[in-house]
Amino acid sequence: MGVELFTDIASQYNYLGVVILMMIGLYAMIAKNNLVKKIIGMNIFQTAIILFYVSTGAKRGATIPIIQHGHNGHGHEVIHAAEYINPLPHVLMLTAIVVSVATLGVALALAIKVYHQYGTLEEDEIRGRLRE
Amino acid sequence: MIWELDFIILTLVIFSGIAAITVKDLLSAAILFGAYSFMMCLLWAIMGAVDVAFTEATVGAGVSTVFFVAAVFHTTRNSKD
Amino acid sequence: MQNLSPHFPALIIIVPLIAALLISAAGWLNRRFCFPLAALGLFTSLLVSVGLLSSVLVKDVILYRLGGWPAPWGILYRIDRLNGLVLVVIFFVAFLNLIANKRTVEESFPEQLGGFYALYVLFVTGLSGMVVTGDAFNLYVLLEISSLTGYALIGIGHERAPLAGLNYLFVGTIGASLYLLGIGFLYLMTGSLNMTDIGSLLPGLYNNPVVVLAFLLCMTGLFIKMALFPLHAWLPNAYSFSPAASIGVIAPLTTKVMIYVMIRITFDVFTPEFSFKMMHLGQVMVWLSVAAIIMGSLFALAQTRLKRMLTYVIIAEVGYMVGGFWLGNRMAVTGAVLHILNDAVMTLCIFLAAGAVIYQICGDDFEDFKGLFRKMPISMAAFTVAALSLIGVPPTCGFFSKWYLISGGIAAGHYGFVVALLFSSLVNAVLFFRIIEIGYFEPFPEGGHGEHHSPPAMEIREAPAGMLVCLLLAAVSLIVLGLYTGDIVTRIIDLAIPPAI
Amino acid sequence: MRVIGLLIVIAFGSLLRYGVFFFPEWGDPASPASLHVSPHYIEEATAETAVPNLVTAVLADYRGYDTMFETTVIFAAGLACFMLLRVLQRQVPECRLYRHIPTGITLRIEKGGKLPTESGSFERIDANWVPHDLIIKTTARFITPFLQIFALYVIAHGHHSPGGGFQGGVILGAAIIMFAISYDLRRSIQRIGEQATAVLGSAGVLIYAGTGVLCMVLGADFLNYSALAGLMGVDPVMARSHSMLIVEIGVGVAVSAVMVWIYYNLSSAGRHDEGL
Repeated sequence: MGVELFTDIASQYNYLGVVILMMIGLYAMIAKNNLVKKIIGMNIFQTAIILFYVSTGAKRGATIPIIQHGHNGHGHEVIHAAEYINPLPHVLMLTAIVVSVATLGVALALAIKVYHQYGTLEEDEIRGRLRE
Repeated sequence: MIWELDFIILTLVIFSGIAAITVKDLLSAAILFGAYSFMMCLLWAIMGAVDVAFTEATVGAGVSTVFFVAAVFHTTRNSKD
Repeated sequence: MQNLSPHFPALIIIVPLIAALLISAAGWLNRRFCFPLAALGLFTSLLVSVGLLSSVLVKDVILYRLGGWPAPWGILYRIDRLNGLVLVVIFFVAFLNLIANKRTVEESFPEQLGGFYALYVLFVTGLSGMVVTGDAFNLYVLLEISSLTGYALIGIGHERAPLAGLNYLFVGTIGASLYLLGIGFLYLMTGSLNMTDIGSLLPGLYNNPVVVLAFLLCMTGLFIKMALFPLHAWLPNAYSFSPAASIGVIAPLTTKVMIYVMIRITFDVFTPEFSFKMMHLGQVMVWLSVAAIIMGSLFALAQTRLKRMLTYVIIAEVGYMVGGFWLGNRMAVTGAVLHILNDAVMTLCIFLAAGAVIYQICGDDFEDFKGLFRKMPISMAAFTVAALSLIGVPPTCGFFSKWYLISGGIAAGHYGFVVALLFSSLVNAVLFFRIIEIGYFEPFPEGGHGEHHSPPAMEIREAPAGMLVCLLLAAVSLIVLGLYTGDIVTRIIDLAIPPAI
Repeated sequence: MRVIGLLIVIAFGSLLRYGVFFFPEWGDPASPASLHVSPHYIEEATAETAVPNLVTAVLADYRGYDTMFETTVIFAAGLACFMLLRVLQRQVPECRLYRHIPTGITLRIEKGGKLPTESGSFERIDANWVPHDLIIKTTARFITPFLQIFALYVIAHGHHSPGGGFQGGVILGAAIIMFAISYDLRRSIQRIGEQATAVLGSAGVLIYAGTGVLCMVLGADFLNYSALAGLMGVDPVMARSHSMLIVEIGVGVAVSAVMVWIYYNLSSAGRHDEGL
């Protein structure tokens, strides 16, 4: 059982990295007390999903998705899909990175506003102040 | 795609992620988060996702860290946990 | 207008988007154009959505290729009766709320008028885009637009609004990211992003654990966004501290559109055969929504402030729709879809009435409602109509959707759901008659209105004209919807639900 | 909270870990993801849109509608930061610091006090002022033009090399942010005001949506660039490539303006007087 487990991990370690990063981000969002730490955890959670998407598009032995041969004359050799990496997840992840920065900006703006109101970024201190 | 390099960068990414969360000082957490994004950008580049690597470098390592530092500048640097 | 009709599906999103951009630019150049542009944008989209619904009634399904590329490669809009109906509701609610809250917005955001209206119209664009799109990833991007503008619209309130907005942001981002991960799993197994395309590729993979995991992830993400019972903690704070103008559009629409997205995904992406039979999740979901209904009603009873009580009523309403849908038989699903329509208009009417009352008496504790029927007769009348509809009294539309849900529950033999519905109607009756009784029978305190800062007795007059007109329009539409339930169901909803159920 | 967090993380992590067993082999070319839709993009993209960089082709043309809403997300974030943080009433800060340039003496003016009128050579500095650093200021002033030219290169060259509207727009915004950090926020707001960034932000997205509406007016579907062939006087395939460039420029303008706008609001917490 051990060898087969190892070869399975060796072949899928990228997806394991995704799961580990996602768990780090989720743990930080739930268990961390400081609001900025929660925002860092949220960002790690989002980049983990981006890592998952990009590794779905990876192909062993394929080059980057830019067709080079157009310059040496206009000979249209046949383009084989297996030679180039799948461009669709890259497009989707450009969107996801931009969305994560937008969410980061709004979250930091809200964190500054919360700080100006309660004087602290710690969740338990804020809850204490709310009870008064 | 050299999988050994990919494996090393992935472990570096996970370590900088854990460090960015556990360190107490928020400013160094922001800088560590910048390092985390930069490692992520290397990971994309190795996996052949060049456009995503470029975006992660500019947006993730660049502007997010500036926003984080600006926010920490207006709140506190020390955090309890 | 007729030569534009082939472009209606694209127009319905582009008109509000361009209106929002012009409003934001007008906010900086000169502020007088902000409100007219917003009203014009939403009114044209309302007309386009009505035109779209009428052409869908004729042509069953309208397909629109964005960018001219065929389906799995480009993004495709697929409009059938279900989302044609929800579109009309979205723009009706948004337009009415915009007109009603014109004065409150001008008083609370005098310099940032352009920014507020741009956020408002972008929020509506995000929602309507989510309803119309046929592409799973495009739905995620529009979900992010509507959530981001929603966080901002809630965060600009007073007192605890920023903290509530930040918590809503954290929970909402987890929900949206889980949905994205679910779509990623589906992409990993099928390689396509178009909903109907995935639906046609999936039948061979139903017993594959990755597809089951994708289904669970998508559903959990959507349950977080629609505040179903165990995942609802963000909603009460977020909705009770936000400004009146933004809550009038967020409360009626966000949860209902997320329920529509759940219906769209279970029908198109995971065909009903997989979602209802293979996953045998129905029992768990219906008991979960029974818990949602009961807990929502009990928490609503325990509240002393009106707005906070209404947020718990919304959580109970979400339980109606989710429970009705997961019962699985045709009657209950018709009830759930009809309830999306009715509940949006009911929530709009009750929040407009509450906003009008709170705008005048600056406080929403129950004692502030003493003797309001004499001082503010029209808004209290509309409040009563909305309350009757939420309880489920015949002429109003609330009764008919509850009737379908109950008969669906009986047909499915799930008496727990039926008992929960009746219990919740009784609790609603107690909730609203308590307020109406205070408003009608208690004498109006002559020496000022209780101890806190509300205006002296003489100054309380009826709400401004704009608010009243919209309030009456909403109340009348409740009754009109009730009367036309018959042919709404036969002509639109019955044909929208796939025959497999 | 810590224990609940651990429990959720362990439960959810093991669920996902169980799912990973059934994932197709990582990186194998026969996985369904690289067999169904993407071969069309790889094989036909250069023929249909004359753009070698497949990611830009898919980003701006096949799924151009997604990218329009992506730019709208960035614009909505800028709007949200403005609405949340911006304080529009002019508040006089409680203490202002001035430095006498020839001698380097700093004056601290309390609220209401005025600067001695005949002193022409005072410059205002931030409250927590940074030391008089000539090196950072000159290098920043020296680098900024090259950075902006590189940003324009990245936007324009998105067809052939990695890059495009987003990356170029962020670099353009970063050049202005670097200027605002190395000097001070007031000087940067004098050069590129808040009104300019806000209007440019919406103008960028309007360029994108306007190209789409133009295609609709010319009778094709929304964002179907081949309809612009008549307008541009080229064959439909080249028309797609040129209109993708127009769209990338719109995205670059919008993203750079909004990044600067968010920085102005975040770094000064809405008061726009003393930033980083």
